[in-house]
Parts: sequence; C-alpha cells; structure tokens
Amino acid sequence: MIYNPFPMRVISKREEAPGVRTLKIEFIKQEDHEFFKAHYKTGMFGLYGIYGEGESTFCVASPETRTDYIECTFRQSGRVTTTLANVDAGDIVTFRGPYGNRFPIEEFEGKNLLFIAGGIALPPTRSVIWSCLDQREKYGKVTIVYGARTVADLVYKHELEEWKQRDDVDLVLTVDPGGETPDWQDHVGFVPSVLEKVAPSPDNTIAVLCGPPIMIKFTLTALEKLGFTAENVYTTLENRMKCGVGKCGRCNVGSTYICKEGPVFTAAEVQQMPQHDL
Amino acid sequence: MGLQEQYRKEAAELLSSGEVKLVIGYGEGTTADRRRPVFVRSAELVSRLVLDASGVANLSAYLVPEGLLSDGKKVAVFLKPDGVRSINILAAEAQLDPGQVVILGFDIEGGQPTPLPGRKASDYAPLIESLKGSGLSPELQAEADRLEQMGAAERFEYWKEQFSKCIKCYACRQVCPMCYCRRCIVDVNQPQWINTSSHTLGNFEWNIIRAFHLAGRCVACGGCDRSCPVNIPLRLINHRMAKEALDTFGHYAGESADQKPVLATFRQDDPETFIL
Amino acid sequence: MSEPFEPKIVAFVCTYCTYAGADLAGTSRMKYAPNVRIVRLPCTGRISPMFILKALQKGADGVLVSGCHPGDCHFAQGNYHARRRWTVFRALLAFTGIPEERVKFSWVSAAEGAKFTELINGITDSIRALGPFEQYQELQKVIETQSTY
Amino acid sequence: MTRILLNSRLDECLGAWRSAGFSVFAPVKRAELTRFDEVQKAAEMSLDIVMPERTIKDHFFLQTEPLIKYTITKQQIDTEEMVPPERKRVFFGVRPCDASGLDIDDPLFGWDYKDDYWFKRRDNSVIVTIACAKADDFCMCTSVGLAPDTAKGSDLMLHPLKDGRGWLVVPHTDRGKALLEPVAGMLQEEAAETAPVPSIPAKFDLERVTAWLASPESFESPLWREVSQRCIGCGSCTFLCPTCHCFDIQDEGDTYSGIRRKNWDSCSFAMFTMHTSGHNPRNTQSTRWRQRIMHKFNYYRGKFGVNSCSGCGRCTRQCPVDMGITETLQEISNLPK
Repeated sequence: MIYNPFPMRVISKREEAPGVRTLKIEFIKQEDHEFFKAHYKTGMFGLYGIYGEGESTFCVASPETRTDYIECTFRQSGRVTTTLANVDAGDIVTFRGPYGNRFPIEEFEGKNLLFIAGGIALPPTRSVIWSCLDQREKYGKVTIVYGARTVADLVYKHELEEWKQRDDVDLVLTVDPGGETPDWQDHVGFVPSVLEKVAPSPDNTIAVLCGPPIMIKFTLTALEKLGFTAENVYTTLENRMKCGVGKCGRCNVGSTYICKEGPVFTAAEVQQMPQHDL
Repeated sequence: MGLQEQYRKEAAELLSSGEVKLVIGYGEGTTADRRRPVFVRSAELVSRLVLDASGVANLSAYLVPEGLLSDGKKVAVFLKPDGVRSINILAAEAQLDPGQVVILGFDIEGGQPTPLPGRKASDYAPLIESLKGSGLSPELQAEADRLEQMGAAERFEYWKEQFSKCIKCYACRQVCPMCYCRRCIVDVNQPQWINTSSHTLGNFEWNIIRAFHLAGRCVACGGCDRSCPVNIPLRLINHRMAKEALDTFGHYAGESADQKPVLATFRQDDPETFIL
Repeated sequence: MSEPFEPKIVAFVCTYCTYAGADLAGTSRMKYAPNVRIVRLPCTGRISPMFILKALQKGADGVLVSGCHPGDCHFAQGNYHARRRWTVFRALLAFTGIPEERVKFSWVSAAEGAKFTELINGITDSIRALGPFEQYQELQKVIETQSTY
Repeated sequence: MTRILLNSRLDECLGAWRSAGFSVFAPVKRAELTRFDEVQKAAEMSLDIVMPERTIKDHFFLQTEPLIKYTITKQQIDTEEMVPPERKRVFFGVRPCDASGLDIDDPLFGWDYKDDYWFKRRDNSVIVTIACAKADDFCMCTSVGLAPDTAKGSDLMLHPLKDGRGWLVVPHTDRGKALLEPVAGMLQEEAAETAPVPSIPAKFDLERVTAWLASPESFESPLWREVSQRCIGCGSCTFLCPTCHCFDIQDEGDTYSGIRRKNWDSCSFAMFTMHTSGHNPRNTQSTRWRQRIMHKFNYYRGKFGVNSCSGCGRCTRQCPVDMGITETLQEISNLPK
C-alpha cells in the first residue's frame, strides 16, 4: 500500500566530499523497476530508507535518460543518513517514489541552458544536466556555474573533470574565499559575484538554480541584473517530509505543498510564496 | 482596595517606571471560572489583569522558553509559593537570574487570593520552610493511599490503564516550568531511547522517565495534572517522587536559589539499605 | 512437557570493580548461573534508569546494577551519585507497579569474585521463583501485533 | 409518519447489529476519560454528555498505526505489510461535529495517492450520529457553517425525542439505510416531536475570517504573535481535533526486527518542521500557530473547498492555557475593516 517502499540493492557507494556520499542502487523486483522507468522524470524526489532507522527525502540525482539505476547523494547528518552512509555494496535499502513534479526539459529544447549550483545542491542540478547532455543536440549553449565552500567540498569531481574536457559544455568552478588550495586554477569568490563576472547572456536562456537559501537569494538578484526574468529561472525547494504524498502536513510553504506541487518551481513562483515560511 | 486593584496598580507602576518590560498575570478566560495567562506590556493595559481564586497556573513556565529573559531586562510575574519555588530551582539550575524576576506574590486561602509581600524569591525562604512537607489535598491523598495499599501487580494494572490513555501531546512537559530542555529525551533519536509511538509501552516509558527527571524538582503546582487532556493523575506520581526526596534526603525542592539539585549531589552516609 | 523457566537477567556493571570481580570469579574457576548477561559500563554513574527499563522491555526478567563500594569509585564520586538515583528510581518503579524484587543493586569490588558468584546465583534463584516478568513483556507483544481497530 | 427507536429497545438493536456482523462502538467513560470503545450493552454508553473528550477520528486515523513489520537477517530483509482489518463497525452516538470531521478529511486521504489505512476503515464503518441535545460555551459548529444536527458525515442520524423516550431515526446514506434492515422490527412508526436543538450563537464571521486569511497582509500580521503568546506548544488541540491529520513515520525496534509506524504528529511541535541542518522554517510558536489556522481556514479550503474545522471546540475546551481556534478567529473577525 501507500507507504510500502521498494526494496533496493546497493550497487556501489562513492565518497564525494567530506561527509557526502553517493549511493547507486538498483531495483530488486522487475515490476518496481518498470514502474520507476514509466514514471520517473528529472526533478522528482524519493524517500530513501533503511529498515530500523526510517526514511529520508532527497532528490533522484540520476537523470531520466538513465533509469537502470538510481543515484542519490546526501550529506551524513541525521539518523537515517548516518546509517545509509555506512551501507556497503550488496546491502538492502529502500526507495519510495518517484514523487513530485519535474523540470519541463522539453520546453527547454532549442534554448541555451545555464546551470547554477552551490555545494550539496549539485545533485538535483546534475539530474537535469545529464538529462540534457544525453540529448545534447536538442539544446543550445550549456553553461554550468558550480561553487562550494572549499575545493574538498566540490561533489562529483570526476564528472566536473569530464564536463571540463567537453567542448560543448562551459564549466565555471568557484570556491569561497579561503577555500582554495595552492594549485586551484579556477575562480575564487561566491557564486553570485562569479556569475556576474562570467555574465552569461539571458537571451533565449533558461537558468536552473539550486543551492542553500542564502545563495539562491543573492544569485536571483545577480540573475536579475544580468537580465534574466524570474519565469525563466527554475529551482527546487526542500523541506522536511515524512509521507511524500501530501498527507503528513509539514512540507508546505504557504499553501503550496512541496511534495505534491513541487519540488520544482520557477523563481517567479517562489517569489509568490510567503518568504518567512521557507 | 482589593488585592486585584492593588496589584494592577503595582503592575502599572512597574511598567511605567520601566523597571519591568512585561507583567505576566492572569486574565479573563473563555468561561467565568477560567483564567488564562496574559502578557501586559504597557501600563494602560493593566486592567486586563485579574486575580482571584481561579488563578492557579504556575506562570513561571513562560520565563525560560523562547529566551524571554535573554535581554537582561526584568519581568514581573504573579506567583504563588509553588511558583516561587520554581524560580529558585530554575536559578539553582542556572536557567535564569532570579534578580530579573519581580514576584507579585499571592496565595489562595478560603477561596480568596491573599497577598504575599515578598518581591524577590529570596524573601520567601521562611514561608517555603514552613510549607516543607505539606501534602496533597485530602482527595488526592486518599487516592495515593489507595495505590500504596495495592500489590505490585494491581498497581501495574492501574498505571497501565492510565498510561494507555496517553496521546503523547506532551502538554505535561510543555506546561512544566522544570521541562526546559532544548531537546527532550523523547525527541532524541540517536539512539531513540523512548518510543515516540503512543502505545501503552511507549507511554509507560515516557511517563516514567519524565517522573524520574522531575524527582526532587517538582514543586507540585499540579500543572501537568490539570493540563492533561486525557486526565492521567500525573500529580500522584510526581508527588511520590517528591516525598521520596524529602523522606530520604531531606530535600524540599526550591527552598533557595543556591540549593543543590537532589540528584546532582550526595552525602557519604546516604541510606543504602537496599544495596546488596 | 514444557521447558522449565530459566530467567534472563541483565547485569549493568562498572568496569573497574564489579566487572573485574566477575573476571576474578571466572579466572578463579568459580561457577555462577549462566542466566546473566553482563553489560560493562565505565561507571555506575553512567547507568541511566532508561537502561533498566529497556532491558525489562526487551525481555529481561530481572536486572542487576552493580559497581564499586562507596569510597572506591574510580571517578571518586560516581557511585555516590548513582546510589541517590537508584533510591529514587526504586521508589518510582515500586509506585508504578514494577516489582522491586526484579531490580537489584549491589556493590562488588574487584576482589569479590566469590561475592559476585553468590550474588548471581542468589538473584537467579529468586527470579526463577518469581517467574517471567510477563506483565511488562506483554506490553511489547501487544505492539508487535496487528492493530485491531 | 416517522420511525422511532425507543431507549428501551436499544439493547435489542445492538444485539441485532452484532448478529449482522458489526462491532458496535460508543462513547464509554473509563478511568476518567470518555472515548469511543466497543460496547455490548447500552448501559455502558455515556450518551448524556456534550461530547466525549476524544473524537472518533482515533478509530480511523490511529494514534499509532503499524505499517510494515521487518525482520533483518544476514542474508535478507523480510517485510510484512500490516493491512488494517476490514472489520464492520457501527459507531453509535457520534456527535455531528465528529462525523463531519471524517467527511472533511476524506479528500485529503484520497488526494491522488489513496491512504488505505483510512479508507479501509471508512468503507467498513457506519456512522450513527445523535443530534445534540445540549451544548456548552465552547461549541462553535454554527460559526463554521455546520449545526448541532448537521447530517454531514452521518450515515444515520438520531434526533432525540422531546419526551426523552428515544430518537427519531433518519437515514442519510445507503449505508445508513442498510443498517436499519436488521433492526427494522425494533423501530416503530409514530408521529413524534423531537427535542429542540440547542441554539449556539455564532462566535465569529467566517467569511470575514477566510477573506482576511486569504489576503496578502495576513501572513506577516502582528496578530499571530499576540494571539499565540501564551501557547505552550503542546499538541493537545491537534490530537483532540476531529480533523487534524498530520503524522510522522517512525521505525521502532532494534537492529534485527521492528515495525515502521505512522504516528500522530502535531504542527505545534518545534520538531515538526525542523530540518536536519537545524534550519526550521517555523521556528517560533507564533509561526506554528499561524500554520495551524492558515492550514485549516485557508490552505485546506483552497485545495479541497472545505474548512478543516467542524466546530467541536475541543481545542479551546481542553487547552491547558485557554487558547484555541475560536479566540483567534474572533480576533480576526473583529479586526477593523
């Protein structure tokens, strides 16, 4: 029934950054996998769990173009994530989902894409990035601006390397002042100021922005300065969730249930929400 | 001039002179016999304050949560002797500075509020000393005696039925001046010591551990008992703990602001007849 | 014919005295009842009443809490504090109907292997006589079954 | 001609329903608390009260509901889904406000994803309400557009007779009609006068309240802090509410076995929305109280077209500090235009 999760097997675990790990998990039952393949679209989230500890909500970090497995990236902090951080390949975990809405990537076709992410918020962005890169011909120029506190805190380092090598992707990396290592070649500075420096053109461009609330706030101002309209900026919201299906009553921001009506919103929609409920 | 008028006047003076930033007292309730806590911040509004025999809540519970006293300013509070004892305990446990609390003291005798002159918690030492060992109301004492007469199994059944009613709304905890932990043991989930589910077992654990945490700290204001929406006689269990602290260790909670908490201290010759 | 009842007893002991005492009993080849499961903690001061409740909930029929004699605590005062807590906690258990006979407290020093042996045997016998603590275990069983509503 | 059930034949009715396979639940006073529990005889019931302290919601949305039993071994994890029993139940002597509460919560539990823990119980239960003969100072059904004899959520409604001999029987649904079949012989046809329902004056202007809540200035209004200053942040108003439906999902057990449970949770609790990072979108009691009022009279209404309140007044009646929805809505209603 409604709260019964799918059993999943851990394929592999990867250390991304201090305290941050990525789990790659696969469906054990064929019918569960079919359900997922039929319903998953980039931007949706799920409840990842482990029996005995509970469930925790994060996005599906793998793109809709790759549905043989699910990847999720999380920071070890609470009871569930601490246990999930300690699983090994072959262990059984659970997944409930996919829930929520999606990034309308068909509507992005023919447009330039600007991805902006901060810290641990690269995973939801990465799901859209790969969904678009896997159908590269459909989109225009792709720019990725990614920042973290320190060099060590950058996640998906091997993929950052891959994007850097590609000619059809413009990758801009930055770390906060003081977070750079002696051999750091890229930018030093906060994402909004680096963004203004790089100054991508807003013409025919969709921006996808994910990060901590404070970064979102300042980056939106920077995007506005660059000429982006709030309708062309997409973001995802997160709140504490228990059910994921609009029943448990805690994830709403104003009248908007993040789990049912989100997690993907345009900046224009977010601006309509009561800011003190975020 | 009745006590209510006298205290309204005093509250107005305290507010207009700037000595206190706030007066916490009782106001009209939904029905004639109900009083609700009111917060008065200006001298013009002191007419909201009502003082009569229905003002029974221990208002000291509002002082610690949400950092009311963190700005160093003074607050005046209507308190009965049990409330003054709470202030002493909170001071002894370093939760507040008793100098920040101006007490508008009263007690209820013969269905009427009577004034208590002390404005500082320390003024109440002789009164508290004289109250030491005062017991439960006759009806509650009868119920307590009835419980003591029971065999263990029967008593277990009694509490099982009582605790089976618990819905874990935590009104007992929230209303209690002594329950100020930022994170209560029941909200700690690594490990999850107490089952958060409100089945009888989880309720048993919760209520026993809460009673233990209040041992030697409860001032018997009866707030938990009155606020329990499912009528569990929590006062009985807390009173039993207070009695143990008094009989065995001579500890009467809230005697003074420098009284050591009973379970945070010891004497080398504490009784230990039960230890093998 | 059903198996004769063998009680499960959990002993929370401090590592400096009682645990060493139990060790001495072992190395001296003294025999004591195998019904006891020993949980070693740094000091009796660390033994929260929650541990005792959890043990009973998870199926223990009796609990023993034991540490250094007064004055012998490795941390100077831990057992004095523990003693006060036990006094109050025992009263609480009694008042809520959890039989005092099932929760025992003792001082056993590192030299008292023989006392430890006697203690365990004595407690095991007395709890065997009391029978299983079904009243409390029943609460656990209830939550494991399907809701009837 | 109308159908009458006499007090004296109630026991017979209960017997007939039981023979037809129903378990009968009614308000019972035990250990100083009145709540719905299974009964055998009419004498066990406490019907002559304003309302039981606990609502019938308890029997549809359990305070702790086992969802999944799990057993973990080295090789595998076994799970067993704990499906609620499909037990036929009659709830007798329900107050109209409590019955309305069930009706109000139906669309939420059915919102896109169907919560069978609710609906398996709903589908197998028949609600027999008794129109109120008395009310107290806290009752406010008339203020939220309902009435002491409102039929919302009732399958069968009993109206007390003026002479106190019994009730006038009015079925409102097919389920209610079907419930009358096994007891048809115990009812009598008779023209009888029913007792007047108590008059409950409206306590606030609901339209003004909802209009203000929907307006942009309401969210940041200083009113929230004023009305909720004395709130102590317990969950008694939410847990005693016939429509509150928030819950938590918790695993309970040890490393090897246990049960995942769905437990009541309350928007009054500070932990309710706390992120693991420590960020809490609703970090003061006034923001939590705002959420509760907004949810009931603005958000829920916007989603499902109905206010999430049936006016039972328990939130005020049982509040440790004499707060509650009524007072807040009165304050809102009295705001200058």
